Amino acid sequence: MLRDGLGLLLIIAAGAAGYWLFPDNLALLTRVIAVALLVLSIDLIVGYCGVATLGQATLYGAGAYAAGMACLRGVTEPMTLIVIGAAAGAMAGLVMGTIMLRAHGLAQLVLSIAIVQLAHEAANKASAYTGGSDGLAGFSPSPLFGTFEFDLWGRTAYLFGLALLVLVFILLKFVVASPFGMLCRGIKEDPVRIRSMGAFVFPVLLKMFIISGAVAGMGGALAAISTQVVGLDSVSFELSANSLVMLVLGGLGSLYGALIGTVIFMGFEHFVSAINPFHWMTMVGALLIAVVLVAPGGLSGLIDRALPGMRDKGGQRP
Amino acid sequence: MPAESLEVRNLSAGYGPTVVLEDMSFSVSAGSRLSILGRNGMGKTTLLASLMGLTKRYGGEIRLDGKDVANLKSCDRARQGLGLVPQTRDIFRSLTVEENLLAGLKGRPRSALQEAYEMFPRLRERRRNLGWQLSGGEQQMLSTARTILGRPSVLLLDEPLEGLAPVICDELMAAFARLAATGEMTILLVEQRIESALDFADSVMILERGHIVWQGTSEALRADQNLVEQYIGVGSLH
Amino acid sequence: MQTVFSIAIDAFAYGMALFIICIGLSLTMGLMRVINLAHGAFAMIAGYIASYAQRELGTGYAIALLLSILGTIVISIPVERFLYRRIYGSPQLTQVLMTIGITFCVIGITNFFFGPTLKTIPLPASLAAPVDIGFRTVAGHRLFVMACGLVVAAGLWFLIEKTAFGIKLRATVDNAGMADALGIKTQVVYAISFAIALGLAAFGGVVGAEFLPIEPYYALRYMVTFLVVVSVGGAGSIPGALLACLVLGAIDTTARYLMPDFGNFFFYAAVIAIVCVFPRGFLGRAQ
Amino acid sequence: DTIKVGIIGPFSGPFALQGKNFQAGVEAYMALNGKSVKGHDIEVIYRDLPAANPQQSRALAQELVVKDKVQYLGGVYFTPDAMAITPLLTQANTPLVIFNAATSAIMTQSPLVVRTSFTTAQTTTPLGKIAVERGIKKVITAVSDYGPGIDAEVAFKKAFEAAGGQVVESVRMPLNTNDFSPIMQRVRDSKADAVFAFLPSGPTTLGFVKAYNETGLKQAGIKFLAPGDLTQESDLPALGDGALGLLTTFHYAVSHDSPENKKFVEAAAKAVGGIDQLSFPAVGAFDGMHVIYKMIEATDGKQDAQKAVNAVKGLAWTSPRGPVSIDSETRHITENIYLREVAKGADGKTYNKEIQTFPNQKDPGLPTP
Amino acid sequence: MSDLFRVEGLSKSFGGLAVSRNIDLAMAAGDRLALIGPNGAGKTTFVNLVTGQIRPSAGRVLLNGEDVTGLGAVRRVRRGLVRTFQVTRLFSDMTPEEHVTLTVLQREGKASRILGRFRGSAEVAGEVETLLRTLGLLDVARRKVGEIAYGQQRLLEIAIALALKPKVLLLDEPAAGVPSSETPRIEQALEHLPSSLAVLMIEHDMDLVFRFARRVVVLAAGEIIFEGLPSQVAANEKVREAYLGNYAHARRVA
Ligand SMILES: Nc1ncnc2c1ncn2[C@@H]1O[C@H](COP(=O)(O)OP(=O)(O)OP(=O)(O)O)[C@@H](O)[C@H]1O
Ligand SMILES: Nc1ncnc2c1ncn2[C@@H]1O[C@H](COP(=O)(O)OP(=O)(O)OP(=O)(O)O)[C@@H](O)[C@H]1O
Ligand SMILES: [Mg+2]
Ligand SMILES: [Mg+2]
Repeated sequence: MLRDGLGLLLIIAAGAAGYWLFPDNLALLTRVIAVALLVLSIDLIVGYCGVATLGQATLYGAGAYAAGMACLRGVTEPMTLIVIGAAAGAMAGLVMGTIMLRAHGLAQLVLSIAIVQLAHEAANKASAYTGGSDGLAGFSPSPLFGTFEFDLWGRTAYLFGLALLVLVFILLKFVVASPFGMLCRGIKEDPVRIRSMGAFVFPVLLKMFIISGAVAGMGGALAAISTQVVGLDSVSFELSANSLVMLVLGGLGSLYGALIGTVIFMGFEHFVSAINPFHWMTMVGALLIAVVLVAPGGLSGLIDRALPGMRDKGGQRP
Repeated sequence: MPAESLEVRNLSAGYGPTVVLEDMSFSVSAGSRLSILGRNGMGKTTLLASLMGLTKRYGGEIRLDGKDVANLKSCDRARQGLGLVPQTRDIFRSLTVEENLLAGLKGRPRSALQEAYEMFPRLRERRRNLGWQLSGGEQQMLSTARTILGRPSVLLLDEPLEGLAPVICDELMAAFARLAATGEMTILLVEQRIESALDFADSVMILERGHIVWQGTSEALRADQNLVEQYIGVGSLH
Repeated sequence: MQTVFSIAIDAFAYGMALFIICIGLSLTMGLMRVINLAHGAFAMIAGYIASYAQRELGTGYAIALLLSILGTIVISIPVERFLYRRIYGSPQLTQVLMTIGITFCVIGITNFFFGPTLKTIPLPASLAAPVDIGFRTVAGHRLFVMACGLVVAAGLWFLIEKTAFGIKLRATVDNAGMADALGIKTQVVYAISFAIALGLAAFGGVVGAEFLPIEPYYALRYMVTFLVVVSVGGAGSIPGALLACLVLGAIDTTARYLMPDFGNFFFYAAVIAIVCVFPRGFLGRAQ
Repeated sequence: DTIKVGIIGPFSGPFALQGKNFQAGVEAYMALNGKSVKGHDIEVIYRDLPAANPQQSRALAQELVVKDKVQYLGGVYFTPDAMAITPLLTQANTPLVIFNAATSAIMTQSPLVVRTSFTTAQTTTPLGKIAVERGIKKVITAVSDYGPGIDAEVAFKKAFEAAGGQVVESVRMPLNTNDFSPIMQRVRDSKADAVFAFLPSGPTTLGFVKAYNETGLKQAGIKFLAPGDLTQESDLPALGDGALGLLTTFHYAVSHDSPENKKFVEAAAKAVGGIDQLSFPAVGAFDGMHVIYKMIEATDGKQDAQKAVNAVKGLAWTSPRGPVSIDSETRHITENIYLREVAKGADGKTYNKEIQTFPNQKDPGLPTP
Repeated sequence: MSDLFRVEGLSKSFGGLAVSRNIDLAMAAGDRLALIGPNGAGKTTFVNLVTGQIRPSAGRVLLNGEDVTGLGAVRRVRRGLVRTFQVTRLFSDMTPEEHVTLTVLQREGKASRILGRFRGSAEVAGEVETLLRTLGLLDVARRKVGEIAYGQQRLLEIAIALALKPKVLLLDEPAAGVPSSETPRIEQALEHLPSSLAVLMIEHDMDLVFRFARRVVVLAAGEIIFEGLPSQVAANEKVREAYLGNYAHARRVA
């Protein structure tokens, strides 16, 4: 309990520090928050349930497009848009979960890829609604509480995103520490065992898919609100794969790991691509290799080792 | 390869940061039979695994016929003559029974498989089945047969009777005894069925929390009921 | 009718090209249990070597092919020794992280040294010429690819299922600690298998270059295709991979002929359907 | 003082070559025209956006404006990325000069956008007339299924049918098509006289042209028509002799014969690292820098986006591609479109040979006043 | 005597191999049955069939008079048909305490609650502690299962099964890997089970079998070859030949 409080304080402090230290990079930081929500949502099903996915952007994109289309049709209140995004993500999660949970392991991974590719293709085809490959543009959310504009400087978007992230994080903390969270961890290790304890596996995982979809959908909606355009990239395999890489980088099965991974990956990418826009890819590759060599369990494992007291009890890594 | 002697000096080993065995020394002469006893979690498995090179070693020597093998990787130790039948059986689940046996041949001709099938006729019947399909006892037979096929000069048996029907247990112990008697193998046996273990061994070693707390002959241990109660548990010997 | 035959020939050639490139990956993923996302990167390296050998050194196609396979294996040795060896037996996602990292590095480095343009591997006249097969002409290299695919499939199947090395490899993968304890030199086994897998990647990269042209982004561009094919076939199964390549190649080709606008829909819908019916892929090994 | 210009483009990733050409164009312009305007030093800041990603695009633009304090934004390869930047421009008081992104709609999103590249409709339209002139009556179109591909299909169909031709079939191919032989089979079955194609540059183009040759369509006399993106100079070596005879229309060929182009090619080839890698985005960037220089001149270094944009409306000059001007209504570039044929030069290398000129083409996709 | 549990004509074959042939067996409340037989006789398969891990080729399984043959494994567990595994199946990353807590919560239908802490009620905690104490696992209760000795893992398997409060308990070699000094713990735990419970135990440790069982069934090659009192088993020639071997003359049984 104490530990969780402390962790939360740290997140808020880091968020505030971002606001004061990088006032000129708030659009980037807002993007980090949106992706962090996506990565958190992946952690829920990969890290806590052991369901491999390379298609999570389906859920993120569902949220983004839903928010964008709603906004274009006159629903411009930002909080409502977030709720719409969450609902769309949750629905997409329900569908995706129903399909993906039919298979296991590698086959499951491939299902997730097939789903995201289909979703991508569908979004491309339905250009009357989604703008196709040119992107969905031309909508603008109304000011938050009627006063704070989503403007060039991106302060509103950032603080709004940060508040959303903290809220979601607290809720997820409860989710993973609940009996349900523990059940998911059990399923991750051995579903046969869980069945012989008398628990159905499918509904539990499906529930987690829905929660995960809602979180990813909120991330998508936040992105749509803050950039006022939704592109096909938000339902792409690339985004799914990148965010999975961020999660593994940070450490699976730990909510902090998801945040750390996102911040480090995107920060590093931004930093090196600004220094050398032409060859940053090599350096990102080197970073990933280095992390596997030094901290195979992800970066949050390093921090665990450094600060044993800070361990995230809700989900120890394998 | 004829049986070889085994000498362990100041061996310390464990898993990751935990040290399970501390400063352990003992020796077994060529062709003899040693039983290792001890309660649950006292380090018997760890000892055999360390001899095979499957745990983390913190120090000490392991001499096979005088040659120190402690710095060798486990495949090289296997080539020097050590052979382990692990407690967890560790059969290759995705290989057939026959392929499992072939994997243990260590370069001997394929015809040697007959030895295994003679020892366990059940395996011959099941030779086309995949490892994971076998029953618990069949897996145990396979694990034992696979290691013995490699003709180790020092055989390490970790609870080889677990899960086997009594009728087979007796035959198997007899087979082990024969192998030792021909002077082909030195055998170290960890076994929970103390009767069988004492019947088999010429000397006995008791482990407690990673230390050797008693060493002697089977007869001496049989004679000392107190000792048995202290280290192994009440009512173990009838 | 002629159209049907014609499409069938195209589908078969495309499927075989996919097979040659993917089979090495199926080996790494199914037998060595390494999710090697950098597989395509090695195929690409081979392509660059072949292209370089032909254009700069002026060697013939056959020599270039040989050089590229050897070169790729030589390059792979230190990579295996210092990077891959660290992730054998690691959780799959750790492997994903490492191999994506390797892919990024390879892409970055190729871009730096060879530039971002496409590289071609000129075909010898004998393969470039169209061959008349009665009802239509087929490019010679397509027939060559089909033949190569069949030879590779047969050879590899024999190696893995019927030789002592195959048993050692499968034993090592199943339980490396125990294989080690039985005297199998697991590191050597791994290194050799890895070299074989990458040699196949190299072979596929060069032979299949007419289908999947060589450029720095090769590895990322086709990663999904490779992963899908291997998994649908069932990782580690050679007949499975062959079947998957032929079935998916046929679906892809036919769908693109009949309804090109929805080609991808059919492809991925078929993948979903197949996986739902065969959750381990066509002929997956029990894990 | 120093005036900063922020350039957003794909400097890494699969489209890195196009980004490199942006940079080459910019550097060539600065090498030829100096690094300062009226005493204001000019500093260019590059930001990498490897693939279409509007969110990142917006973040980069915002950072360039707010943190780096650039007064001008330029570059942008993909349409959605441009769309994500346009809402910021007014507040940022910054004009955006588009070096590439080729959808008409961008121009209507903000009054502060100027384009020095082309639109797909603009480069494609003349092809319709040419086709009919060359006796082609029936055409099958095959385009990649994404924005520019559809633009090209629509523009060609309109122009071709207006000139009296007939589009017998329209095929849209998924972007990640690897094997084009089934498409070629369709082309053959359609009994058309020619195929009109549009694909993004790179491996797919190569595959398409190869399949066109290998399946015998070329021998069968079926013509190949396309906008010039397909035969951009950097892809020609890979296409090899298979490309000989392809007909394309485009606004720029590296081989364009004019003194301006000679100077440009020399400077840009040096910047990009070899003439082999030089391609059309470089000229968009070169002219983009020209427009930006003119804007700086007009505002004398003060940040006033509207004034800067107004100053270049109607601006006309001679670009390496020929005479061009900025349309004062649409802020889109008016330029010559050339018909080219892939031919073999004296050095044995293939190049785009300009054989016909269509002067002063506007973007047909935008309402003309 | 009304049967709590009954199987009728249960058969199963893998490929050509008939592993269970027409097995009939019934157990009443309070029954203590030992199922013994040579390796590969089909004992584990029998448990798998009964608990629904695999589907029989023919036959029925009845629990409390209800036909459960068509039900999945989970539903059977919820109706009180509980098993342990011959090879431990545990979550190596969790502690014994967490295992048992999760099981208790699941039994009470609270395991999929999203709201509420895992270690919520004192009641659950108390029950968990009692169970762990009975099986002597209290001092390793908070260590990861992956780090505790195999014998202790076997005990935890039993603890989990007991936490489900089964009506019929099927134990697949509960003492395998548990040293003879520790088997009394298992016996103790079994002795304290409510008498309404029917227990079937598969075991190769004959000492344990004879102390525990009130009835013995011998399975060989998929068929029941003997059913009767423990005192009669050793005397049966067929059983001796197929299974017991020297045990029959050597030990004090008979
Ligand atoms: N992988 C491991 N990591 C950490 N500690 C371990 C591991 N395996 C075993 N231990 C610890 O080492 C000690 C010795 O275990 P070992 O398995 O050697 O006991 P054993 O005498 O063979 O017991 P048993 O009779 O149950 O087989 C135990 O306290 C156990 O908790
Ligand atoms: N899936 C399967 N496919 C093929 N054969 C199988 C399969 N499962 C079990 N068998 C075979 O069925 C027979 C019975 O197996 P089972 O596990 O029921 O034996 P058991 O009586 O429990 O033996 P043990 O005492 O050794 O555990 C064995 O010979 C085994 O090889
Ligand atoms: Mg042990
Ligand atoms: Mg069994």
